Amino acid sequence: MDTAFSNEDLKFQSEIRDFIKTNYPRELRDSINSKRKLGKELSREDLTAWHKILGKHNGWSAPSWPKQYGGAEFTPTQKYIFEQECAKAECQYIMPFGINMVGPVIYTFGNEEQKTQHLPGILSGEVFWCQGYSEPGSGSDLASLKTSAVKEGDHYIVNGQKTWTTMAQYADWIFCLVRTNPDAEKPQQGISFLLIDMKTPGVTVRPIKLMDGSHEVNETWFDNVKVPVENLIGQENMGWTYAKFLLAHERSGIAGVARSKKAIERIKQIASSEMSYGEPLIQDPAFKAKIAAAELELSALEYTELRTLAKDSAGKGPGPESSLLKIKGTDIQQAVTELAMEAVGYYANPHLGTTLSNEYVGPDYATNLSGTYFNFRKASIYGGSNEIQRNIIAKMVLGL
Amino acid sequence: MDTAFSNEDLKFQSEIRDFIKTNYPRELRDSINSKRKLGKELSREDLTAWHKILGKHNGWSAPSWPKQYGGAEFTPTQKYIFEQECAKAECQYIMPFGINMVGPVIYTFGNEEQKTQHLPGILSGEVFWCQGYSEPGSGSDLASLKTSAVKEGDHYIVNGQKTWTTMAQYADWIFCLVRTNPDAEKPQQGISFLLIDMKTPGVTVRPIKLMDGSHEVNETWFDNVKVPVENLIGQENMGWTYAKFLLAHERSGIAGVARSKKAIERIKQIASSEMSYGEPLIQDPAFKAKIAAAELELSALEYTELRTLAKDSAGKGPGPESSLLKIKGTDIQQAVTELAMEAVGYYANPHLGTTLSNEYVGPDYATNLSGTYFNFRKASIYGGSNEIQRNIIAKMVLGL
Amino acid sequence: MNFDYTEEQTLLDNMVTSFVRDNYDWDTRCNIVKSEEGWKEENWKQFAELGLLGVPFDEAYGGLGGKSADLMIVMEQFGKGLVVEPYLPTVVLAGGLISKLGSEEQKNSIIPEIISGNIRCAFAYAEPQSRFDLNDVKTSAVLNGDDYVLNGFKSVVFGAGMASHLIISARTEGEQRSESGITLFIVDTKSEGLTLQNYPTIDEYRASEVIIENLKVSKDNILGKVNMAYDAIEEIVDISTIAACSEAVGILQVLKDSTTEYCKNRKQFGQSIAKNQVIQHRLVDMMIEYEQAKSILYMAVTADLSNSDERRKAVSAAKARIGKAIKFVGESAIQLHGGMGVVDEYMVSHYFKRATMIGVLFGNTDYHMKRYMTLTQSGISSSDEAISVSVT
Amino acid sequence: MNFDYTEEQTLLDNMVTSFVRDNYDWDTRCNIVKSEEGWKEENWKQFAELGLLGVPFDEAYGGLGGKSADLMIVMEQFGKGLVVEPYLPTVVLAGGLISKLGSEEQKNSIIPEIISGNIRCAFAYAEPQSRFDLNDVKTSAVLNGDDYVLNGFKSVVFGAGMASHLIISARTEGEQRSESGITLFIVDTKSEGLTLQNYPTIDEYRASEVIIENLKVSKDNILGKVNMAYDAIEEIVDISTIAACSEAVGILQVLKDSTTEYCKNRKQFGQSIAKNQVIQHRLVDMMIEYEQAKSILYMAVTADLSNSDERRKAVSAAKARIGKAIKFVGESAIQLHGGMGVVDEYMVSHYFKRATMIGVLFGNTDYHMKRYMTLTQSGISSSDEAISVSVT
Repeated sequence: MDTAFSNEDLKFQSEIRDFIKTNYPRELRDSINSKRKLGKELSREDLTAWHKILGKHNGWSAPSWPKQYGGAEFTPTQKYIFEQECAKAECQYIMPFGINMVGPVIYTFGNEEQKTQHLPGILSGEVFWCQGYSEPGSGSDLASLKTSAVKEGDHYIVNGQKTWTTMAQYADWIFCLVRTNPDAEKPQQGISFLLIDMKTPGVTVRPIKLMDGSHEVNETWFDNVKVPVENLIGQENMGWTYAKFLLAHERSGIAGVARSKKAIERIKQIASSEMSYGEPLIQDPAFKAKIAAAELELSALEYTELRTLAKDSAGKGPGPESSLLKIKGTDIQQAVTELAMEAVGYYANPHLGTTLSNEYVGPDYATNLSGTYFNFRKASIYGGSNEIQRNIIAKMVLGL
Repeated sequence: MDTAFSNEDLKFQSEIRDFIKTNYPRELRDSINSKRKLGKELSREDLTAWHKILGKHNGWSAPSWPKQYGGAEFTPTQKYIFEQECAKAECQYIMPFGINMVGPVIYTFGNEEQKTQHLPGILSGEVFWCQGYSEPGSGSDLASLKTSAVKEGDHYIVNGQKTWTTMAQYADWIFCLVRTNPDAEKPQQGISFLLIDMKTPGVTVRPIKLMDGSHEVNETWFDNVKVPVENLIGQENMGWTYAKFLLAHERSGIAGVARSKKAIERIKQIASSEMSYGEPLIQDPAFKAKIAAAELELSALEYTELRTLAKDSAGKGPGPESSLLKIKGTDIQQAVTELAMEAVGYYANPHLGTTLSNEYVGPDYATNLSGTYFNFRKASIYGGSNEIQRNIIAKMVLGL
Repeated sequence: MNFDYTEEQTLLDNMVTSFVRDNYDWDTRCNIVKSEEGWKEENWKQFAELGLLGVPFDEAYGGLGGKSADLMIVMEQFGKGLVVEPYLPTVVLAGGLISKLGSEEQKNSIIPEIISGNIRCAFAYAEPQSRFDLNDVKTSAVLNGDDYVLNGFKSVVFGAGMASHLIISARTEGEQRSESGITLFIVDTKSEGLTLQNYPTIDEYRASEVIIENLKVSKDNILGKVNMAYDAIEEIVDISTIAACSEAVGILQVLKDSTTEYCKNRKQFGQSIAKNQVIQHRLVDMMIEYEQAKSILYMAVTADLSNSDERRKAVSAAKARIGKAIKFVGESAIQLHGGMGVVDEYMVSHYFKRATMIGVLFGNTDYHMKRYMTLTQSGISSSDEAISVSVT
Repeated sequence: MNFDYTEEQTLLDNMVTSFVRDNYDWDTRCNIVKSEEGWKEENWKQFAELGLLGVPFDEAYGGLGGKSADLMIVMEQFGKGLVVEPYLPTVVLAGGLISKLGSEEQKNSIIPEIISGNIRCAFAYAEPQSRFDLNDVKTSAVLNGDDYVLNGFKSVVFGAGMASHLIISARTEGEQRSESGITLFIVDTKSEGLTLQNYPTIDEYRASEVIIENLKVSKDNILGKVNMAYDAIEEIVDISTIAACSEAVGILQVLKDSTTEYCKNRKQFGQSIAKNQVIQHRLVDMMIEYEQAKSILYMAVTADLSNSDERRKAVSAAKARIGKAIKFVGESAIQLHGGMGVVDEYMVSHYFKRATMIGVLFGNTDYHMKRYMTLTQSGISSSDEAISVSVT
């Protein structure tokens, strides 16, 4: 048993640290933080600037990708270190749709033309991707999807509606699960994996506002959209296999440990400024007990993640235990966003940055904390709700 | 809306108080408390003495029974007051098997002979009853019972095994659910309700030790037990109906509010004596927050019970909402027994009064507190586990 | 012992229920909260016509002489409709202070105006540093001739933007956190020296920051006695807390019922999601939390509120316990609604947000838990009688 | 970064696992705990033969020089078997104190005797008033010529009845709760002036009350320096706490696995109760709690225990978090076992009781939570840097 970093790991860590210090623009960080604080939408540039910088440096934009496709091919320990350092420095996190999702699918199941066409843009951050999986009504029952792709000559004609398409407003491309065989015996059969250029006529994106007023997700409509057959990944009707591969592929960082640690630090600072019953809130036994409970949970989760990584690097694969990381990770994120909201008392109320208010009120650290709490209720719902995750563990781990 | 007691209620309350003061023997209370504290088995006399005293006074041993059968026929408010006062004075509670369970079944469904034979002994406390429902393996699926009663001439021949028969070691009679028609379509059909004299040849009682070492429950075996047909309640094969009547009939006091209040008071006293980090434990923020949380829950539950009683007295019947009283009532009992155990620190450890130890150690108030905590794990299991209670509410109240 | 409404209460309940049903459907409400003003004057006039604005006031001033139970009825129904008009700030909070502390003259001149709907008031008490402590007042009032001159800053004043008058707590004496030395002033919102920054709240109500710079207030506009306002503030905030709890209980009922309904209708994997036992039990637990919340509200409403110790204890018990219910029922409602739960478009998130913000109002769960503990656990000491009896 | 055992650790793990499997089946264990003695000397001899009694001791005295990870391996397997022999009191607790404070002469004379199984020791530190505070020591030791004379009372001393020697903490100076002024004495259990009241514990281990009346102890039998024992006591109790946590994690694994198995096999309403989604999710939550408990144990075991601040923090984090897991996993195991869970006859209640009592040992969850908070939250103050960034 050994959790100490090796000398190479430590060297790697300081290399990352130096790189971030030199290359992550402070203005970018401040601008993103300030927008987020005010509940303002982040621009495409905000979301991709750091990605683009990393993309120019040894494939660091793609820590898990094999070198042959231009990735960094970090070891699990290196990935862990990389994530920790990025979180500590508050780097904007890399949109997962290209790097963690469609990229690995393309280099694993795509043909040479597809690899040549798509991988460089994903790596560099120039091409923005989004994901077309969920449909209205499908929810956790993904395989019930209805968007159809009918082959006509050398095109598929795509019709239907996707929903919860995160950041589709900026996307150049979308990877979609579509139904190519409506008569298949099981719903999982007859599904294909299609890449669609968002500029194709017939693609329409409509914003969905979340309860905090933010615009992160969209509805994406397909009305007789012509998609060249060259954009099919792998074989027709085998899309479910690629989708499952994708789900199992990239789980590192799913627990969000480093980000939650940072968040707890900030709550402690806020609670040192806020007063309650004539004492700093951080001295309030109930409040500090909640902070401590979150810290303990997070310490445990960090080691659960490390144990998973260690298994992973021993070639044993993360497996369905990663559902545990998702459940506990989002539990903690939700507890932490709630504590932050609680910390500011009445200043949880103002909803600033709306069309109805251009003035900003209250302490700087308080803005949008309730918005963030409300926004994060999504965390236990998306990516397979935490109920579904428990079903997965029950079946796959406990054999029930 | 009015929760104040009327003048009659107040008069009734002081009547009860006076009666208890005059008639409940202090030595009995002290002897029972001391045995319980030491984890010693209560004698039949301990369990019935107070019952016998009440039985001689206006039917007070049977608060809900109609006057025509010798009961007190209290109003719901009077019952509430009566229970409160008895709990406050730490009166030994009345065994429910005769008064709350078989009694109402007999006066509702029994014939005149059965009423004449059984009701007086139940009222007076002279005859001790127990309940033969559960069987090994049946658990919450009561209708799966297998104990058979085959009619031969003017007797039933009973064979089978009952379990969890509380206090069967003292019982004169047992009321049993038995299977009289093994070929019925549904398991709930073909069940009859039979009264069996425990002295009949073929009845054997074997103790079951609970995890705290206590002897409350038993296995009861029936080996060719001859039961006169006169002991059948109502009609053959209609036993499930009577059993359901019984379950719905007597829910008052199920929440145990008054007893939990008393228990919290005692915990506060213990926690005032115990020291932690150089201060009385009662000053410890974590401990006192847990006490306060239990108090709030209990205050709410008291009003939930009062609301149910009020509905009851308005003739609307308690209904399946009483499952809520059972769930919350036992939650609180378990929280409270745990707090008591926690309060005494290391003195939760000694297991005294066993064959291995005749000496008593530690503070007087600490003995058997962990035993009580362990014992009370049963509360969320018996009488339909709290999971089953939730199933009932889901179905009957929420219509799911 | 009974929890039934009296005939008058049933009438009141029906009246408010009808108002919400007829005048406050979801689309109407959405338009109101999106409007520049954030409320609808037309509704206020209706409140006046229905007599709702007079519920808690003495009959001597034209009110209905209602009690906490009557306010509970109004607020519970307002909760069910997410009614945003400033009833709580004007009628319960400011109205309560005026009834409690006002001189005959003040009461005669102001209360009928409130009841008729002509004026609205708000109470400016919180300050940036005060959090929920009513005694923590830095805003100063200094006597200068016949006027007081006020300077300071008030935070998150609900309903101030719609109010014609503000009641302001200010320090006329003593240290920042001293209970004595606090005085209440009633002023016209348009007074020179008052600046309001109005903004919407996350739950679509309206509040304001109030900047007070050399605000001159005549002695005549003091409510009650100089330096002696604290007890009344605490009492009226307590009464208002019960009203807020009532609103929360109304909201919890909607959250519980609509989530149960949603789960019955929502199909996944070919069946209603309410067939999942885990969802059933969660719905049951939501119902249990709702019933417990309602019960402890009844406890507070039927408590002897004229006894200040009983009042404090009952109010903090209710607010703390209901705060816990809000969290569980609210978060569960969103979780069980899944994607529909997190979007702005669907009703449930709005109920959740309002309930959560009521959780903060007048002190959050931890705050009232602490107050409850201080009230109930200070006097305990080892009893003289030997603790010689078992715990269960 | 790896969590795999070394080759030696794998051997150790296999050895203890085999011992439990071959010598500690359920019936055997039940007979041991019901016996007058409450342990089996034969097993102790086996421990000695297997080298288990030497695990944490320095090689210089015949030990194996093991670390916390090695003790974890032993204790985890002992937990799985509910092994009642006094390994923790003798080897970890008393053994740790002797290793830490003993003079060369003491170590040379005592440690080999422990390793060979010839003697067993127990540590008498708790007192009726002390609860979990190691600094709260009333038992007094007064110098009289070359001897100290001890008077006092020690509570719930685990393993004392099986021990040949007791280590007693006594006050040689200072106030009752002062950290300085505490001295350790090692004495023969049969000494005049020592009276032991032995009793079984609720979880079927053995403990004793120790009455000390004019017990004479020679200066030579002081462990370490006069007045200076506190730091060592705290350190060794911390190390022992990790060992207790390891035992708990072993028990939690059994509780989780056996409950999962039970639910698969137990049929009700015509099907396995594990088909109920509510039961499935509860089993999943038990597994998650177990994994989190195991993870925080690894955190503690791999922490830099030579740094006393890091040690204190890691130990209290682990004990508090594992205490929470014990409650959830233990209570769930009983609940899901239903009637089988509450009876003495079936194994699960015994695992539950032991786990619960480990929850109390060396300080319960609240106690360690408070210690953790004191260690981690004392130095926080408003940062100079503006807190200008969002929370997530």
